Amino acid sequence: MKPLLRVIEVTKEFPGVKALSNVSIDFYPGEVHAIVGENGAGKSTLMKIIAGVYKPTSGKIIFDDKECEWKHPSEAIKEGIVTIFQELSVMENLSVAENLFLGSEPKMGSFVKFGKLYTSAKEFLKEFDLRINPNEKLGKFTLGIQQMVEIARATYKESRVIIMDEPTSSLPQKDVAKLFEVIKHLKEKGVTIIFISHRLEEIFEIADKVSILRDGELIETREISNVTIDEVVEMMVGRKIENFYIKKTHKIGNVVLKVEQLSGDVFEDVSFEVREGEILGFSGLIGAGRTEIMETIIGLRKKKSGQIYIDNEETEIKNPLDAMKLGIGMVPEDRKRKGLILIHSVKDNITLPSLDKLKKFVFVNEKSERELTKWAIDTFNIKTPSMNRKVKFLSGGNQQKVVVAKWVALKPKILILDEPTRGIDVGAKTEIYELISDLANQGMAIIMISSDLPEILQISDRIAVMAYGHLTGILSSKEANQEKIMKLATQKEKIYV
Amino acid sequence: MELVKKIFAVREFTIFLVLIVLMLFLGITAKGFLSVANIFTIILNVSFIGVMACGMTMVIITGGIDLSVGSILGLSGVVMGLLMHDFGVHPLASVLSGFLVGVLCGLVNGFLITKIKIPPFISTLGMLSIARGLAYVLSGGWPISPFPQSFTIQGQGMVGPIPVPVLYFAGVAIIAYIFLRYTIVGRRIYATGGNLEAAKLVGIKTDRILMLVYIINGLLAAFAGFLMTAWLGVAQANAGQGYELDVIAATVIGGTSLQGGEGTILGTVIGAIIMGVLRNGLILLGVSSFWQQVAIGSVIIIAVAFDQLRGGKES
Amino acid sequence: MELVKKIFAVREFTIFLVLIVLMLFLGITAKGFLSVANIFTIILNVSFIGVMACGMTMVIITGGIDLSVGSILGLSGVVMGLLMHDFGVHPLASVLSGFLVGVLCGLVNGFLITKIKIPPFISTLGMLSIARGLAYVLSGGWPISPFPQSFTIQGQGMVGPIPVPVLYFAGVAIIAYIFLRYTIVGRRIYATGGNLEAAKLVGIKTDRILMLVYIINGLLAAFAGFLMTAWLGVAQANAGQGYELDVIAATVIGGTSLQGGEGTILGTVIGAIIMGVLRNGLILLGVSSFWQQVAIGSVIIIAVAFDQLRGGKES
Amino acid sequence: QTFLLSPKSLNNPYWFAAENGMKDAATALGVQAIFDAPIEADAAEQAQKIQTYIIRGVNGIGISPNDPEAIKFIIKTALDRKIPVITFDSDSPGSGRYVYLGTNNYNAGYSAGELMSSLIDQYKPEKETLNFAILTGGLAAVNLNERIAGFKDAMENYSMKTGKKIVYVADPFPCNDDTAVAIQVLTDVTRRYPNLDGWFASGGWPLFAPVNTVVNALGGMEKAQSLLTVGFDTLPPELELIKANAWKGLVGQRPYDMGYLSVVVLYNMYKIGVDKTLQLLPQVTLEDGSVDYIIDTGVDVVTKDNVDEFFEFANKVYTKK
Ligand SMILES: Nc1ncnc2c1ncn2[C@@H]1O[C@H](COP(=O)(O)OP(=O)(O)OP(=O)(O)O)[C@@H](O)[C@H]1O
Ligand SMILES: [Mg+2]
Ligand SMILES: [Mg+2]
Repeated sequence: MKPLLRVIEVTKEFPGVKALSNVSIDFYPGEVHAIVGENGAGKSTLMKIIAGVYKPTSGKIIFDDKECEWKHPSEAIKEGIVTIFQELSVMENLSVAENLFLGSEPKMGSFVKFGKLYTSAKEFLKEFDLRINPNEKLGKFTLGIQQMVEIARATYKESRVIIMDEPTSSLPQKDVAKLFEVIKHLKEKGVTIIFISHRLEEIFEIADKVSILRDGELIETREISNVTIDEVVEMMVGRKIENFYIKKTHKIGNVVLKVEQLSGDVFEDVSFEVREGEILGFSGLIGAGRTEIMETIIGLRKKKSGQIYIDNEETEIKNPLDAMKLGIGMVPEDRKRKGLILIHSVKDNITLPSLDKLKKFVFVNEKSERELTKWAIDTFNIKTPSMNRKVKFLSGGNQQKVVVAKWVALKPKILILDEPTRGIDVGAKTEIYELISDLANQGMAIIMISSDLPEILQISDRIAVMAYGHLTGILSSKEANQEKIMKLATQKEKIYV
Repeated sequence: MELVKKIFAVREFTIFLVLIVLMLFLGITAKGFLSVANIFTIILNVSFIGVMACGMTMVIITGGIDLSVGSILGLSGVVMGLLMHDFGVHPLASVLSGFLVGVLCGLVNGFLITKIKIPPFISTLGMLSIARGLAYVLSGGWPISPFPQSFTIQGQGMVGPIPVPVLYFAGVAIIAYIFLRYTIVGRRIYATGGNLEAAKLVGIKTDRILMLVYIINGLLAAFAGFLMTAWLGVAQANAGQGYELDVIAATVIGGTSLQGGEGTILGTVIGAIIMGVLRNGLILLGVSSFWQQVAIGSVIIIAVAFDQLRGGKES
Repeated sequence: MELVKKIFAVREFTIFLVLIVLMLFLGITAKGFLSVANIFTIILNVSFIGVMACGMTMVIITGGIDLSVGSILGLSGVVMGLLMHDFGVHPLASVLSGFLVGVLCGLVNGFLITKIKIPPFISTLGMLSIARGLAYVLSGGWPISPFPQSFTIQGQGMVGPIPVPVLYFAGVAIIAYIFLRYTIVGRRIYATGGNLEAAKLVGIKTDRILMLVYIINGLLAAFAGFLMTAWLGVAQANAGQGYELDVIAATVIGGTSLQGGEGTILGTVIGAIIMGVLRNGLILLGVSSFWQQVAIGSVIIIAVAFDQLRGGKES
Repeated sequence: QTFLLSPKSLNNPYWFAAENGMKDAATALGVQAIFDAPIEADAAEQAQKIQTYIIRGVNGIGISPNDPEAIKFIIKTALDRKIPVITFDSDSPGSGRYVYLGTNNYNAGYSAGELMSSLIDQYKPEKETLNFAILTGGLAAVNLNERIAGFKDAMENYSMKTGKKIVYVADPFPCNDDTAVAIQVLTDVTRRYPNLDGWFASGGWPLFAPVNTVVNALGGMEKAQSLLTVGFDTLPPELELIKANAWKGLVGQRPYDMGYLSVVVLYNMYKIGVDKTLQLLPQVTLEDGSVDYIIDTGVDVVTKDNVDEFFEFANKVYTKK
């Protein structure tokens, strides 16, 4: 069989960084080809070159035996190369339906056929099991849903190649399964799928081949059937990783945060507590309301009823500043919207929450600022040419590390982490687990939301499970397993309209 | 009940309510306000700003701004005037040449913004200065008149009780409404304003959209220049000076967000009419000229505050 | 080599280069341009705009805009003038009262923006109208003068070859520079403009930051009103009319992004001086006023384009 | 030798005549003359522009100040550098300028009031109460405010003489020096006050529009003819209005003469010295007994009776050369 898409000796340089050097990969029709590598290895850059977003510094792309020099992403799309980008490309100001069909709206002459648009959108959403109103603005929904819409949009288009750059980063298992069904279906039609994920189990479940990138170089392309996870990891990191994270037990102390019968817009009657030195995991399906609970606790959203106790004292938290004063910090799920100031430097982002600690009279102490940043870059292994680099020029995973780092640097009493390992590579994940575990050992109370079941099982002392706005159960780590969690996560019917 | 709710949910509803309240108030207190002739005079007076505001709405939806509309109005008016008056060109040809000038100015704006990546505020500020300067250079600052009647009738004529410029304004608004609301290109304008990067990634040629929008805006500014010149019967280099703020105000009062991605022509038209009603009404009320400015500023703020309060509830 | 690279990397460098090229060109072609007296005249001429641009930089860094600065300048000048002239209040007390007026206007702007959530463009547009109207109401349209010498000396005096307003401008710029660049609050201003939501989440009281920034801006507009009134020796209700666009232009030419989150006082000062150099140089070159407008518009665009081309390389 | 004349603004065709006068004089004398100002009237910008010309180097300056006070500092700067300064069209008393050339704006306004009085006698002799509206450019324009003050004083005198009541329906309506706005204001106000007897325009803005535009704004020909209307300046389009009987009277200053004479005076100051020049000029003794040099260029009062005399001259001087 002839390859459909060939990447030949592609090199890409950014100022100060060589993102890709001499990478050559062939993609065949009907195969699922995974690309793996550490954060900043160059995966997204390669995809953007194929999709016509970047021009390679040298090398070429051959598609269907023709050399292509895309001037604009639309040209690649016209040829049938459709991409789900790592940084979501949805329009929050347009309706769900319009987002679904963006760029390929049903039309009559130059007019949009709105009737058709909404009816097909409805069918489509049903197919993906998304119970949302297609007339609503997409901006109203959480990241997980936006990601599903983006996936749906890509699969709807007539395509010959679909690139999926970390499509599952904020999807829970159920939706991942859904996506895999779709992928299998596409594969049967002969579509080539390029699939990127940091969840290696997924790769082994769905991919036919895997290409490993390290520091912008292609290490190898292998059939998935004759390679093991350990080998892949070794090739990614360039050395053997012996000690995967092994769960440690922490000394658990007094209750620091207690939530009683808390209700908000999309959740009801939620009660739980966290103790010093404890890691409380939160699991559940997309839109279960986990994010909203946490945002309510830190005062970003208004609560409807219920009480919050810190150190056994009832508190009113009206805004995040109150929360911070009480020692609560939160790593938000949506790094672009809530976590980072993309146009500011790595340093400015990391030190922002800690400014009060770094002050000299009313001035910023720039020396301690640099020290703190250096500590964070080393600890989290953030790949950046300098601490003054704007965050927007970092790879997705490295951006995520910056968000986590800026909160850890503050060392709050209670740390809420909402999908903290979204898009972070295996090696770095292990380090983050270690770090979280250390923090707990130092007495910090930690709440961690994650849609990654193995992760949650691995790290938590207890696991709270949410379903459709209700807390359906809290399991201790000993009794918890995947089946039990899934069962709790699908228990209730939805409460939102 | 459902219907009422639906009406309330329409984005333009509150601002429309503001307009109605304002008109009722003036109808009761200001003598002659609610006469047919007065109403049409108000719309006539805002038709120039209104036409430009339709283009501005599109520009602002893409997240941009165009400060040069007043100057384009002036320049295109002068060009039309000179051609007709000094060179004896046929009125129709002169008007079309004036439009061409508007399109060219828009093209340059679009080019600077998309290709040279100069922020819209700066490129159009530069154009504001350049187009105005050219208008002065061409006319030497001298008012240009008279014009053939076939030309002035476009501004001074009446169809029944309705002044012709009002009809042109209505025409422009309706076309713009349909264009933005129902066509593919219209929807892409929203998409571009909602998230430029993302729009590019899903294959929308955002540069073309932006180009188009600034060209339309230039054309509509020239169209306003045509209407104003025909209405006044004289072309002057300083025509339209400072109108950009009025045009943008009409647009924003009508609910278009300067962040981009949001806004409708219906809202803009209502916004423009509110401005006209205010100006006219305050004169009719006999408010002193000194206090009028204070009143206009306050009402603009109150109108938008009112809209905000409703909007606030929604989100 | 390293040093050269570093200098090139400074954001303000290109715009500074533009200034230098412009000055060299004018120094060669325009008689008397490079004399000490002329240089200080240029800075004197831009000192009013420059002082306001320092405040505007902060406002724009937060992602806002303030259109009311010109009106605040006019109103506070009138208030100072009336107190001194009509009520015989001590000059110092009068000036402080004028500052208070500026602070109040800024406070209202800030309140409307943060509490009522009216977009900055509209709230300050309303304030533009209101403050200007009040200036007319208070003064009745008549110029107010004369003033005691202890007052006018602040605008007309010289320290060696340096006009006093230039010293004030320098003082304001230096304080603003240190404030934005080195203090915690300064950092928070950038953060608020860079990403409001993210800033809120780290416990920054963004509302307070915004309030503060509009108040500072109002104060600085009043300060410019003080300087201008003292310099002219007369307070006029229409002083500063239309300056908002010049002030914003100076800021944006200096590299401050209207998207918020970016900008420096150094850049703004250079931007303001470029505008002054242009105005002055074109007169010295003997360019006609009409062509001057065309030239100013073009140079603004070219300056920013040049900056953009360098910036483009970076990303 | 180069002389600078700085009018208030460049966007008012009124100044063309001054510029033409200046040019004719400069040609006759074989000197350079520059006519420059901010495009829109602005006191601070005018001062800044003149300051730049002082640095550039000129041999004499004629100024029509936007504000009599705001220009004093600049005049002093020029005088300190031995550059003679005169004022034209508008004065800046006490500034140290050597000569003022022109009609006092207050007096010109007063003439307009007298013209209006005669119109009342002519057209509405039996009416006891008369309602007037005033149109102005900007509410803070000093020269316009002076004209309005002169107009009102003349009307007041007339009122005292005849016992008629003069009512102003509102404060002056500003049009921002914008013809379109001026026409809109004319329309709105004329409709709002049906019993309006007349209009006083302190400048020419609405009158630059063609006859039928103005007639429409005034509510039709019949209505227009029933209104007592007095405006400023005598530009050709304004004269057309008088001819068409759509507007009743105009008071024009003589900008051509001002421009011409300004250059002549400045030239003499340069050639034979300031003192000798002043000796040639008529002296005026002010109320406080001091001596000043004021050349009154007078005003033209135009009505339909004498409009024809002005046409040719107006067409000659009010053209851009
Ligand atoms: N637009 C850009 N400008 C400058 N540098 C960039 C840009 N985009 C990416 N880079 C750099 O190129 C390198 C590769 O980034 P890329 O996004 O391809 O990594 P990735 O493999 O997708 O990582 P992740 O798993 O974190 O998404 C990184 O060092 C990144 O900092
Ligand atoms: Mg990536
Ligand atoms: Mg979530």
